[in-house]
Amino acid sequence: MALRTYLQAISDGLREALAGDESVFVMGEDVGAFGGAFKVTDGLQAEFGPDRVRDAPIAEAGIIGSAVGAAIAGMRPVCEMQFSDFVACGFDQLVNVAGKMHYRVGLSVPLVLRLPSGGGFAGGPFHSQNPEAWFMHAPGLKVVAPSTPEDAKGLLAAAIADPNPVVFMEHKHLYRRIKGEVPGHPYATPFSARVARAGSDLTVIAYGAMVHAALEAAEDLEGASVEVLDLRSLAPLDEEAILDSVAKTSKVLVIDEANRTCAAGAEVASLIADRAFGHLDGPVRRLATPDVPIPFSPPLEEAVIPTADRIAEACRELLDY
Amino acid sequence: MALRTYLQAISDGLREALAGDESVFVMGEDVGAFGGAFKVTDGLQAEFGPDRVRDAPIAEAGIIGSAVGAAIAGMRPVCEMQFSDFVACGFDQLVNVAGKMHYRVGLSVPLVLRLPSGGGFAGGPFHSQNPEAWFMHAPGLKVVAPSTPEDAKGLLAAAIADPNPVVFMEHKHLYRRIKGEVPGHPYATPFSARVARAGSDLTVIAYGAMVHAALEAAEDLEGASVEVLDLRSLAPLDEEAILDSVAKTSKVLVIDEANRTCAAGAEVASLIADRAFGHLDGPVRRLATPDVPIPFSPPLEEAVIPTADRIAEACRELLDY
Amino acid sequence: MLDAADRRGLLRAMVLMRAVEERGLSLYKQGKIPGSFYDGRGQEAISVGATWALGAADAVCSPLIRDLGAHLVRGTDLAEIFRHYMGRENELSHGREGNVHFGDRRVGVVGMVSMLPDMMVVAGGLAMAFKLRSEQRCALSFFGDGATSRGDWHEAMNWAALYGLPVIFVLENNQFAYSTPTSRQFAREPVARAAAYGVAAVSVDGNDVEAVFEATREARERALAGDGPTLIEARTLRMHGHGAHDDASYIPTELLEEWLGRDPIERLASRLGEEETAAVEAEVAAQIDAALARAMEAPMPAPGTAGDDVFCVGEPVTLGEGAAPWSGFAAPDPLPAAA
Amino acid sequence: MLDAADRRGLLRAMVLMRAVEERGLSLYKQGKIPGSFYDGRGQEAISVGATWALGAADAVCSPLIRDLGAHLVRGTDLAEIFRHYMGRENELSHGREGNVHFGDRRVGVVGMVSMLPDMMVVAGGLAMAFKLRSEQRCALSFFGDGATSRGDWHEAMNWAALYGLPVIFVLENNQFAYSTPTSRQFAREPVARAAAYGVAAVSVDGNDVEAVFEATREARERALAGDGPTLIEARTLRMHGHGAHDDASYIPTELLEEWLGRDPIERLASRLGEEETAAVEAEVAAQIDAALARAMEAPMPAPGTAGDDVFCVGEPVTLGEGAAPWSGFAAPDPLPAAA
Ligand SMILES: Cc1ncc(C[n+]2csc(CCOP(=O)(O)OP(=O)(O)O)c2C)c(N)n1
Ligand SMILES: Cc1ncc(C[n+]2csc(CCOP(=O)(O)OP(=O)(O)O)c2C)c(N)n1
Ligand SMILES: [Mg+2]
Ligand SMILES: [Mg+2]
Repeated sequence: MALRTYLQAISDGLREALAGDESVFVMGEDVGAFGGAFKVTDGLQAEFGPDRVRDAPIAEAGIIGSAVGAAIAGMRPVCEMQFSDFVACGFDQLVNVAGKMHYRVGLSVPLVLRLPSGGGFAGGPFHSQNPEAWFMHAPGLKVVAPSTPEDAKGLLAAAIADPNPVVFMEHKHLYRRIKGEVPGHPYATPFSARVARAGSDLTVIAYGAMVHAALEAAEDLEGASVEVLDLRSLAPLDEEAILDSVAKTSKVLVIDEANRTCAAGAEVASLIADRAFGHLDGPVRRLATPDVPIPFSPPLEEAVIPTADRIAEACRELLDY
Repeated sequence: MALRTYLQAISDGLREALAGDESVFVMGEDVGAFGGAFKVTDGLQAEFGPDRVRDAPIAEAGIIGSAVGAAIAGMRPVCEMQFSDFVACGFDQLVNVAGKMHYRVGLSVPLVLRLPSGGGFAGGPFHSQNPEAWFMHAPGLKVVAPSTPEDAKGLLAAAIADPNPVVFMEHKHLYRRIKGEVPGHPYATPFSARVARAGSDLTVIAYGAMVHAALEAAEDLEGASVEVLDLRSLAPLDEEAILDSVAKTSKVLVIDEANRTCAAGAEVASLIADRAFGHLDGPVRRLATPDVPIPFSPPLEEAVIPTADRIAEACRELLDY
Repeated sequence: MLDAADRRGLLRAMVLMRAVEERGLSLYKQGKIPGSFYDGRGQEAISVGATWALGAADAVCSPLIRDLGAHLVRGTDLAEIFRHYMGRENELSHGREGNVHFGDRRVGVVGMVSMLPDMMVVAGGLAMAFKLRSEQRCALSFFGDGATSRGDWHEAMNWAALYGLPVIFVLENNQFAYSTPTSRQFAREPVARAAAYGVAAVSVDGNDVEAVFEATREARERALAGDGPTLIEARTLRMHGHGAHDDASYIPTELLEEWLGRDPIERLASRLGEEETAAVEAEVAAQIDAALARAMEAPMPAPGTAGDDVFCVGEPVTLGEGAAPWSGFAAPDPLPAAA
Repeated sequence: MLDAADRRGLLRAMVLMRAVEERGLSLYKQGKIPGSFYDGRGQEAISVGATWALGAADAVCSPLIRDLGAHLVRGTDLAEIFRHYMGRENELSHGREGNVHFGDRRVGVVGMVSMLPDMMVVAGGLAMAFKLRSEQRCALSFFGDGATSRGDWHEAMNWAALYGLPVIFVLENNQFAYSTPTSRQFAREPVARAAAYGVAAVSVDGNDVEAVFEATREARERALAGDGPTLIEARTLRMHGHGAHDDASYIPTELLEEWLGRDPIERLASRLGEEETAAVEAEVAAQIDAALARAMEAPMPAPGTAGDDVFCVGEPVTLGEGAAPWSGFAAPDPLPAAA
């Protein structure tokens, strides 16, 4: 075990995958000599050469589509969008070509698409988005979103080993802010939820950066026993873990950093309202970024993205219900 | 009033808009001399000329992006994707350019994007999709989905008059199957829900083609008083109408023809679970197409898209709860 | 380079393609093929000629709706194709896909997606993998004149040239995209753009199967020699409507008549002579009858299978090798017993 | 065509651009500008020269992160720009956008989106509207070498050529896309592709403001005469890192030194003489101090406004007209009192 940042954990995972499997290669804009816009791939090109750590032209459809081709030829491409926001430019290749290939014609597409996502640092409307729900709503894609360094490395390994296209949401605001103990050897983390904090009065369901906000809020709530469930995998959703937690606590708050309407949290809340109705002791509350592009100016951005304070407030209201 | 098909009502709406406002023009692949793949624009080019009813190259980003340009220059483009499925190819221009323009730089984008959508006729994985939830999850876009000829024409007029980008979901399977009385003069239908059938025991919430399946199911449910709420507008959602209906009936079934996860119905269900919890007398049930590409072969397609029978069955279960 | 047996094979494949599509059209009109129906009437020389020049390990990614011939040359089983068309149980698509949206991965064919020309980008990715692994293989992709207007066309072209990929792009310039003539799609012919990317280009008579073959053979040699991609323009005319629903009344009669005189099958047939042609036609008709009879025995898929296989479980399934008639390679048994 | 007053104006705009960006960079380092910071050091001649050639009613869609000069020439208020940069209350973006992501619609400038080169497509749409309404206006769009790899570039080029649109595309070929040299972006120079679409093209020294001006002036005449689009390649080098976070160590020192000798401001300054240049510099410094002082008075936006204006309510807001220094037109008062 070693203390690693979230970013280092992802780098480590990439390095281990490249070292361990000849069919793995990394591709994206400026991922080579420059080491990526966030330096996640720093040093990898020097270590593995320009064929296996490939700089791509600014062509998101080209990156995703050619990765699909390489994948069906037996490779395991791991691609980076420079910011998750740019995946919109390769959207069609991802949802229509990669996602449906196996169902339609039986070919596997073992492709990982890394999406540096999320806000919190004045990135503005095009460098702060959380597009995961689009891909949850696209059959054939898996979507994972680690919140800790340990899970980041483990979920990345599992994503690379998976024979299906996996969208890997890595939250930029966790990159250097979050440190944790990470095993020094390769390991895979299952695509299932994790109880980040056990509790009995209320469940807060979150993923990615919001897990940390939820944990902070839970700490603040003296006297209440708040469970925090870290989804980790958004598609597939770990329905059992969600329902189990709600059965235990009877109250639930679902958090999204993404825009509210049709977000991951909408699916989670609707699942609970359907399958855990009998256990509920209060409304299924949601806290999410409202349906607004992420504004640049810090007071505005801070006003829209859920914070620990607002999570705590929503918890208090629910606890009092 | 005249008896018109859903398709004719849309054509009529386009004709009236072209006749009534010089700034309106129609653009899309094969919409000109051919009159569109579904003949929705049939005759319009002959009537209004090739400048106002424009054949476009196969370039969905080109169509949407240039429509944005025309819109900010004061025009009111009404564009067609040949099938809604192809909107994935112009996704970025729609969500990033059109949707965020007004918030970011204050320019209006009065653009209507017509998306012939939905399954039911062996169109297969690329000619049957219902992509509306992607756009509900994209701030700055409005999304409407008429189920009747009258609403098709009225919502189209309102969409064209709206100073914002509006995604107009027109269901292909309703085109020639559904007829109804339509006023012969121009009128606008508000972006709000409509009680398609009043009832007191249970609310079925649907939109587009599923409204008809829900009405059929409601007829079949002898002895029960089933309300059918036709959402008509998905963004904005008519929250009041949804909550009012649930307050009245206490039981609710939400239908999506779209793939289940993060569909419009997830948002509707989560809204109810949050804001109408106190009124609920049973779980918030959902019936949707599972997370699978729409299969081609009729027995398979029929197995995935919600049918009147399966809606009735789900209603019965809920009524018995 | 082609010998008499090759020519007979080429004729056979083109006649087969046309006959399968004719049969398909009547099955469609009888309601036995659901959905829609598309064919490649008049364009048979392109998919047949181009695919004929490939080696067994080369990939076709992808044949489009005018390219049934590519599937036939690669060795896809005919009964399977009919089962697929009709939405019956089959190993190609399990009823999940229809019309020419299929590909037998076991013979190196990747089924197309509708979004044009996405598969050109994917073909580039296949070629990238081949090159990365120093394999002597290439990928071939078909696309229409209309598809050249889309951004993915550009990204595929740039990618192929930048990395010098072993990929062959076959442009089927049939003068129309659905109802839209090329004059309303672009101001300059796409073949002229290839040089601006650094892609070699050649333009051939698309109704001359030997010319298409020869251009592809050369492009393949270039690809395997490490000399990069080639764009082959095959000039032709779509002799039917866009699909069975389209009477193509927007195509001038004189244009159709002109191209009727250039029918690719008649052209090769006249070279081979009446007797040989008649023999091929009879052989093909018998083959189709037999295949269709087998296909008709297949049930419709069980509704319960609709949700299967959205995800792959276990080891990834990759491309296999196909028949390569010209180089003498025939995949031993492309289809398992089930077929 | 340019007279002494024009030259002075061009110098002033370039000096102003550089000085604003230098001030911006220090504000960024002081933490007064949040997020990230990008500039166009060494490329001032391009946005300034090109925009100088426009008429008042022409649209700029859009200046990119190297193109602050375009905003300055069009008449965007300087205090507003600083407020915008700092995320303070302002009429350009209301704090919703940062860095060079703004555009004053009141002076005919459409703010860029990050996704490159989406705005070229939008510019085509503006030009389409102008042509449809038979207006004597054109649209101008900037794009980088790197952006030419994306599909939207192709769709924009094809569209412009096909419809003969009054649009000018200005390629800022600064030899790099972020860290990626052009040799790893494409095999052939993009300017060579223009002809293959039917777009007129010209390549100029991007560090020569008069050359950029002249090429744009000609392109505009062509556009207004109905002769269609032009692509202007302006060859240059990005003299700073991609953004403030990037030391650009991947750019060879010799290359930087070579281009340092071609500084666009020094070049024009040497023509105008030291005295005049010093006057311009002093004038600019004073202007910036004043603008920044005004800007600093603005509060940060109220958190409660974060959700405002996602949708337009009421009549659509469209583009206005900007300053057109060369043709002598200055928008009377581009900014309302609030500014
Ligand atoms: C991206 C995309 N947009 C629209 C369509 C609908 N569509 C199917 S075929 C076709 C015409 C294709 O023309 P072309 O590429 O010339 O091929 P051809 O049919 O002539 O062989 C269109 C517009 C599509 N398949 N893909
Ligand atoms: C579609 C898209 N992908 C990725 C990015 C991230 N990005 C921002 S600037 C840049 C490099 C742009 O290079 P170029 O077009 O040459 O412009 P320059 O910065 O050199 O002026 C990249 C990759 C982007 N803005 N848009
Ligand atoms: Mg064609
Ligand atoms: Mg550049």
